[in-house]
Amino acid sequence: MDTTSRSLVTIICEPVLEQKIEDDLLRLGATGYTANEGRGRGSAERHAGEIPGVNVRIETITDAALAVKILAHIQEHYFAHYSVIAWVSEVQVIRASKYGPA
Amino acid sequence: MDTTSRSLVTIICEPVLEQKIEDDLLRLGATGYTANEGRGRGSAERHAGEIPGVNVRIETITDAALAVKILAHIQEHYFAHYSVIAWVSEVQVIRASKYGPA
Amino acid sequence: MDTTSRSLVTIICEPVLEQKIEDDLLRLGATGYTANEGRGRGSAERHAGEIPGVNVRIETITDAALAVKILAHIQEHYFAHYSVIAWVSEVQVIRASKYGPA
Amino acid sequence: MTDILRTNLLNPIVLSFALGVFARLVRSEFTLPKDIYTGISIFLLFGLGLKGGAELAETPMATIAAPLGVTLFLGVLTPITAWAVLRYIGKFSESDAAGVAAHYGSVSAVTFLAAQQFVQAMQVQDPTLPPLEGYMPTLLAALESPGIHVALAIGALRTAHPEQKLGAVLHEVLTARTMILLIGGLIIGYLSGHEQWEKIAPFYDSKGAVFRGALCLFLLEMGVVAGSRLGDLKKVGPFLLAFGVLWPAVHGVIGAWLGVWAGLSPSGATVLGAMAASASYIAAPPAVRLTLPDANPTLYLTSSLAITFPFNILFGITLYFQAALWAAGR
Amino acid sequence: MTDILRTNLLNPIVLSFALGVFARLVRSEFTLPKDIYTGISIFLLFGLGLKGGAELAETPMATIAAPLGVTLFLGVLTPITAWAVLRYIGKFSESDAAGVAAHYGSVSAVTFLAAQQFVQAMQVQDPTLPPLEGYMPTLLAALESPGIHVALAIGALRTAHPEQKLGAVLHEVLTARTMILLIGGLIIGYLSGHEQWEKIAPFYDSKGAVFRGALCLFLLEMGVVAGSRLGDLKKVGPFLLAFGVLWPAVHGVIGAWLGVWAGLSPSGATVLGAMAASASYIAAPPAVRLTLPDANPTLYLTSSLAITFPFNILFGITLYFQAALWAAGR
Amino acid sequence: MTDILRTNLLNPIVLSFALGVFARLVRSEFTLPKDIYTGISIFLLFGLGLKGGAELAETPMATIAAPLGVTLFLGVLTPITAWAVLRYIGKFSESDAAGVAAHYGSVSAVTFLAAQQFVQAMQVQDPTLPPLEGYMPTLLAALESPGIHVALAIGALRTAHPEQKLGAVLHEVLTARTMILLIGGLIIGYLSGHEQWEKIAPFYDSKGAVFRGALCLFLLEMGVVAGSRLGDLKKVGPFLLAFGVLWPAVHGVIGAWLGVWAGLSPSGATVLGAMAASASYIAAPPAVRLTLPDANPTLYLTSSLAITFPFNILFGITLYFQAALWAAGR
Ligand SMILES: Nc1ncnc2c1ncn2[C@@H]1O[C@H](COP(=O)(O)O)[C@@H](O)[C@H]1O
Ligand SMILES: Nc1ncnc2c1ncn2[C@@H]1O[C@H](COP(=O)(O)O)[C@@H](O)[C@H]1O
Ligand SMILES: Nc1ncnc2c1ncn2[C@@H]1O[C@H](COP(=O)(O)O)[C@@H](O)[C@H]1O
Ligand code: NA
Ligand code: NA
Ligand code: NA
Repeated sequence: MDTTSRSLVTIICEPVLEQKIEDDLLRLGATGYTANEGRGRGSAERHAGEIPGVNVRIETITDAALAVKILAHIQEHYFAHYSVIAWVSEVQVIRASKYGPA
Repeated sequence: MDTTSRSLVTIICEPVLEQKIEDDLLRLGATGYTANEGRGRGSAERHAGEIPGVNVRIETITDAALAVKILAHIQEHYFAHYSVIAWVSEVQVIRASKYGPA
Repeated sequence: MDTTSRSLVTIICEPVLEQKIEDDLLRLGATGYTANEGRGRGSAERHAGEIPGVNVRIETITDAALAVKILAHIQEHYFAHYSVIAWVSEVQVIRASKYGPA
Repeated sequence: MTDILRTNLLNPIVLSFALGVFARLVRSEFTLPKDIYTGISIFLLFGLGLKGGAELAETPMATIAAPLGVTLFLGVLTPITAWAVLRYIGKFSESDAAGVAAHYGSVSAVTFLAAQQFVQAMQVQDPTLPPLEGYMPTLLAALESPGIHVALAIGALRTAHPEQKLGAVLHEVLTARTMILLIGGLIIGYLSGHEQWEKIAPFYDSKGAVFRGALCLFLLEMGVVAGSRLGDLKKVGPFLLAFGVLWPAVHGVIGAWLGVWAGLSPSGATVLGAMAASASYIAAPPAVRLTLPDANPTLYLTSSLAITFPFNILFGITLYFQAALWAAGR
Repeated sequence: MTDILRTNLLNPIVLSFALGVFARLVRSEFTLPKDIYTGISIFLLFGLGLKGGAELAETPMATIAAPLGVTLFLGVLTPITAWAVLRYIGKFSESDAAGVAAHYGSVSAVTFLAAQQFVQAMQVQDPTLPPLEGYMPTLLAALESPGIHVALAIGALRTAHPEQKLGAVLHEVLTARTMILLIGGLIIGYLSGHEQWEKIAPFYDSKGAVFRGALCLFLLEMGVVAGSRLGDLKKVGPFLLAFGVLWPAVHGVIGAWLGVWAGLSPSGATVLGAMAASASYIAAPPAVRLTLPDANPTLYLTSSLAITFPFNILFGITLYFQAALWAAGR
Repeated sequence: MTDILRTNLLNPIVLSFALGVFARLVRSEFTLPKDIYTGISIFLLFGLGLKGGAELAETPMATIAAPLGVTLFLGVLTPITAWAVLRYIGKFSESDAAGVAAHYGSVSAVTFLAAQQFVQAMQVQDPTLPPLEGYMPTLLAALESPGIHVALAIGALRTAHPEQKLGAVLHEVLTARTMILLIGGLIIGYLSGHEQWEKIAPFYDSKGAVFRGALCLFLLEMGVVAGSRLGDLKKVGPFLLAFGVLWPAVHGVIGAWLGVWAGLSPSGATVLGAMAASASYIAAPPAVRLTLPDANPTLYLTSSLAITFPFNILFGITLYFQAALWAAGR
């Protein structure tokens, strides 16, 4: 069975940004995403929520180029003022077609 | 401290499949798994649940060979009709013995 | 946009250890962590909680050296008696400074 | 009829459902937390069972035999008729026809509750109406699963699924939350009897305010869920749209008529009609998903949640009440 | 006054808040599960709306016109005064001033509830007090959003944010949980009327014990949340500390006075004062976060949750009650 | 005795537990959402505390002194006897003996509640029984933590754990949910007094239906949890099986006897006996897990949850009641 290399982008952000970032992802060309709740601690605590430390973890599988585009987008729009972190790792997927052209 | 390379298989599926896939994993030889709830968006929306978009994220650490076997199994049994995606990445573990023979 | 390579340490432990391990991480020098609930199955079932199988997934992005230190710490203090597993993978981050000196 | 309809439409329970739909339409992020939603449904089902069981303990077997028989008959009839219509008139695929039929063969507990509230309101308006039979929850439990199995059996016989394990599904349906709580509650209520029930009644209080109030919250979320499916109405096509309104009506009227025939009060027959007309959206979907993977969930979820459920809540129940009155010659 | 204060401080609702703060201070892991917290707030807001709507149905437009006008006036006045003080006396940045002002322009539903409980207790002690107006929840709904928009508009006009989409925020605020439940509840209560409300009242029972009991649990968690912010008190500086106590007091007294002037009973005026004095910590924060990203959340969350909310619960409400009595010449 | 037993076994609370076990045995996926489970336990504990505090406010110190002393004595006695039996007769390892002993030295709030319900039922049957002391929750709070510390101290003294920080554990136990809610509730109830309690009683209503109804739901889940541990019964060996039934019985009879001796009513003594007999499964497990990592959780969780808890609920309480009656010479 042949697997293809893709990029897994993981974004951790404060809840207020979830909808916005998810929309950004689809607009930028991601074919989908998976999100779930988490809690965390970081250098800043700037969450705008009654309950501090709660945040959202968003994952999306994309091709390498889009991954870079996403990171750049996050950096440009959110890093300055929001509690957001993001990273990329390389993963092997099957039916790569699902995640857009390589 | 010596670490060993293992495969981390991540499967995201609709809730109705969780039990089934978890059983498959153990039957195929995985020594364990970790699952948690998430929500997501993808190309298809075929969840059979009152609440759309809810899905489960299952992770299992295995050796490379089993990882391939698992992906093949998922592809063969679930891709056709279910909302499932899966990917593999390489990770470094300690006490590798825990995850079966390399 | 330039990304830097960092280590993503993932720890899965029984709930009773969450606070302790999170404190350990910060003490060892991690700049932050993200945690969320999960459920799982492994070789041992030694959770001290009413509800069996519930556990916590803790992620922290660090530099390579600290990652090894964390794994060693976990191994030394928790492996003997607790339900804990941990692995490391390599990821690409932006604003690497956030995760301490490389 | 029109003012009965008005009374029904201006009921907080129905209006809460409308509010939920509205919230979804204006793309509000409002939703009841999943666990609260589950918690309320557990509360409602368990309370329903306990109450029904306590009542059952005071009901002679003879009284319930006929209604129970009729209920089981409906459990076999409705999935078959639904399947036949979808397969041969609607030209649905084998799997889709069986999949949707499984939903209409089973029952929606919330529709049952709404019908119960409706007839209780009617009794306030017309005290001459005989009271609602207390053992109705028993009938609800009886109608829950047979229809699913009949439809899935049809589907299994006429298609060949590598995956399908009917045994596993049978187990899944019989041990589903609804069954455990409803049948378990019935047995507990039956064993501990009326006096014990009285001691916890105010908490569950299925006749009264607590139950009704919790139902409002539940329907608020049901509205959100149904609302989020409205977009799929285009996808399911005109036939299923028509089916989702007309066929339940047919089942409901038959159910009400058979109920009277079996000796139920007009109120009881109305509730039985609503049960027959309702489509399951909790027990059936996973069972169908696992047994008939190639059946399209959008079809059965949209028709049961976004078409039939609202129809029954808004108009159906009133219709079945009329049918029951007419059958009872009132 | 002192024994009124004692009565208020020895109230289970207030003490529950104190317990929550204490739990946090001793670093207890105790916390109400997030979904339970959300569930209770949904229950309280929806019940509040339903009750208020049923009362509204019996209130002639003429009666409510003036109070409603005054409420909307407060919705415009309070954010502007708060902003001016913070910007020009406190020398806060444009974004911080507008961000904090948005919170003080809106309202805290829990403070409203606490004030309602307070005046009900006062009426028990002094039966000659006219009863609290039943339509107060309508005023609560009216005060929820205007202040947020006024403050955000100020902030938007005086800063330039690439990100800011006021439209999106307007939508977000208007479709927020609070609005859906409160206004939706009001409409449902209004349409279904008093008789229907009576049938579900015991479940929501906003006058009575259920409501009060649930409020205790809610304040317990509010205490935990406020307690977890106490550490930030150092960060926000002396000015905001003083502002968070003094300015609500000013708003509260103005609100109480205007309430009496608009024809509200002393009880109603007290509740209106508490509304004006209170700072939102549910609707405002996300709106501000999205529109004014460079406003520091620590400032507005700490001041509204850890300073103003406790102040109002512990002392403010008693003060506004005195102001209302004085304005009413009692 | 046998019909008292029947009454107890046919109680909805007990039957709900049985249903939960059954659901697990038939491998049903049914379970109460974790947050709902936590929410109910918060509700029960806080209500228990509030009620107990209000009662305490009316209890002269002299009345409660002796019962309180006896309770604390039991808190020291039970962990030591349990430890000695396990270590020297059962030949358990130091850590396992101390770990299990910590559980039997503490108390299960749900067992307390079940006992309370039981004696209330008995009072209905025999009105000559003096009423249950209202301050029992104070004794519950007093018995919660000492036993854990005694057992952990024994374990710590006789083993050497690098990890163990008794201080941290002391803090953890004292600030645990149970303590915050129970003791916090007691203080709030005490400070705000009976009149205030009356105003929220219907919501918590620890004597009445609401409490009992919520308890049913809670025991349903307890049953599921206990059921999921039944498989471990093989693992724990015959000695612990016998210990888990016999030793609680011994503790319970001693507790009931001492209760009467200290001046408690037969009802109060029964509840005290049930407390002494019960094993903690909320406060103790994490404390033991952190202090005695090499103690095997399967041993202490299985014995407290799957052996002793059901035993007490099904038979123990009835036995302690008999012991109390006998000690009281009735
Ligand atoms: N080094 C890290 N590793 C993993 N997660 C982190 C790290 N730093 C921050 N986070 C997550 O990102 C969120 C925001 O971080 P910050 O902006 O530093 O407050 C935190 O709440 C954590 O959930
Ligand atoms: N590109 C993607 N990245 C991350 N998760 C995805 C992606 N595509 C789909 N998913 C997840 O897989 C689930 C099923 O996808 P689908 O079968 O396309 O509906 C979705 O609900 C998402 O949670
Ligand atoms: N092979 C594995 N892959 C993923 N997660 C695992 C694996 N083995 C164990 N786990 C997780 O680690 C927890 C403790 O494992 P154990 O100590 O083996 O009981 C389990 O509950 C799982 O959540
Ligand atoms: Na049906
Ligand atoms: Na305000
Ligand atoms: Na004990």
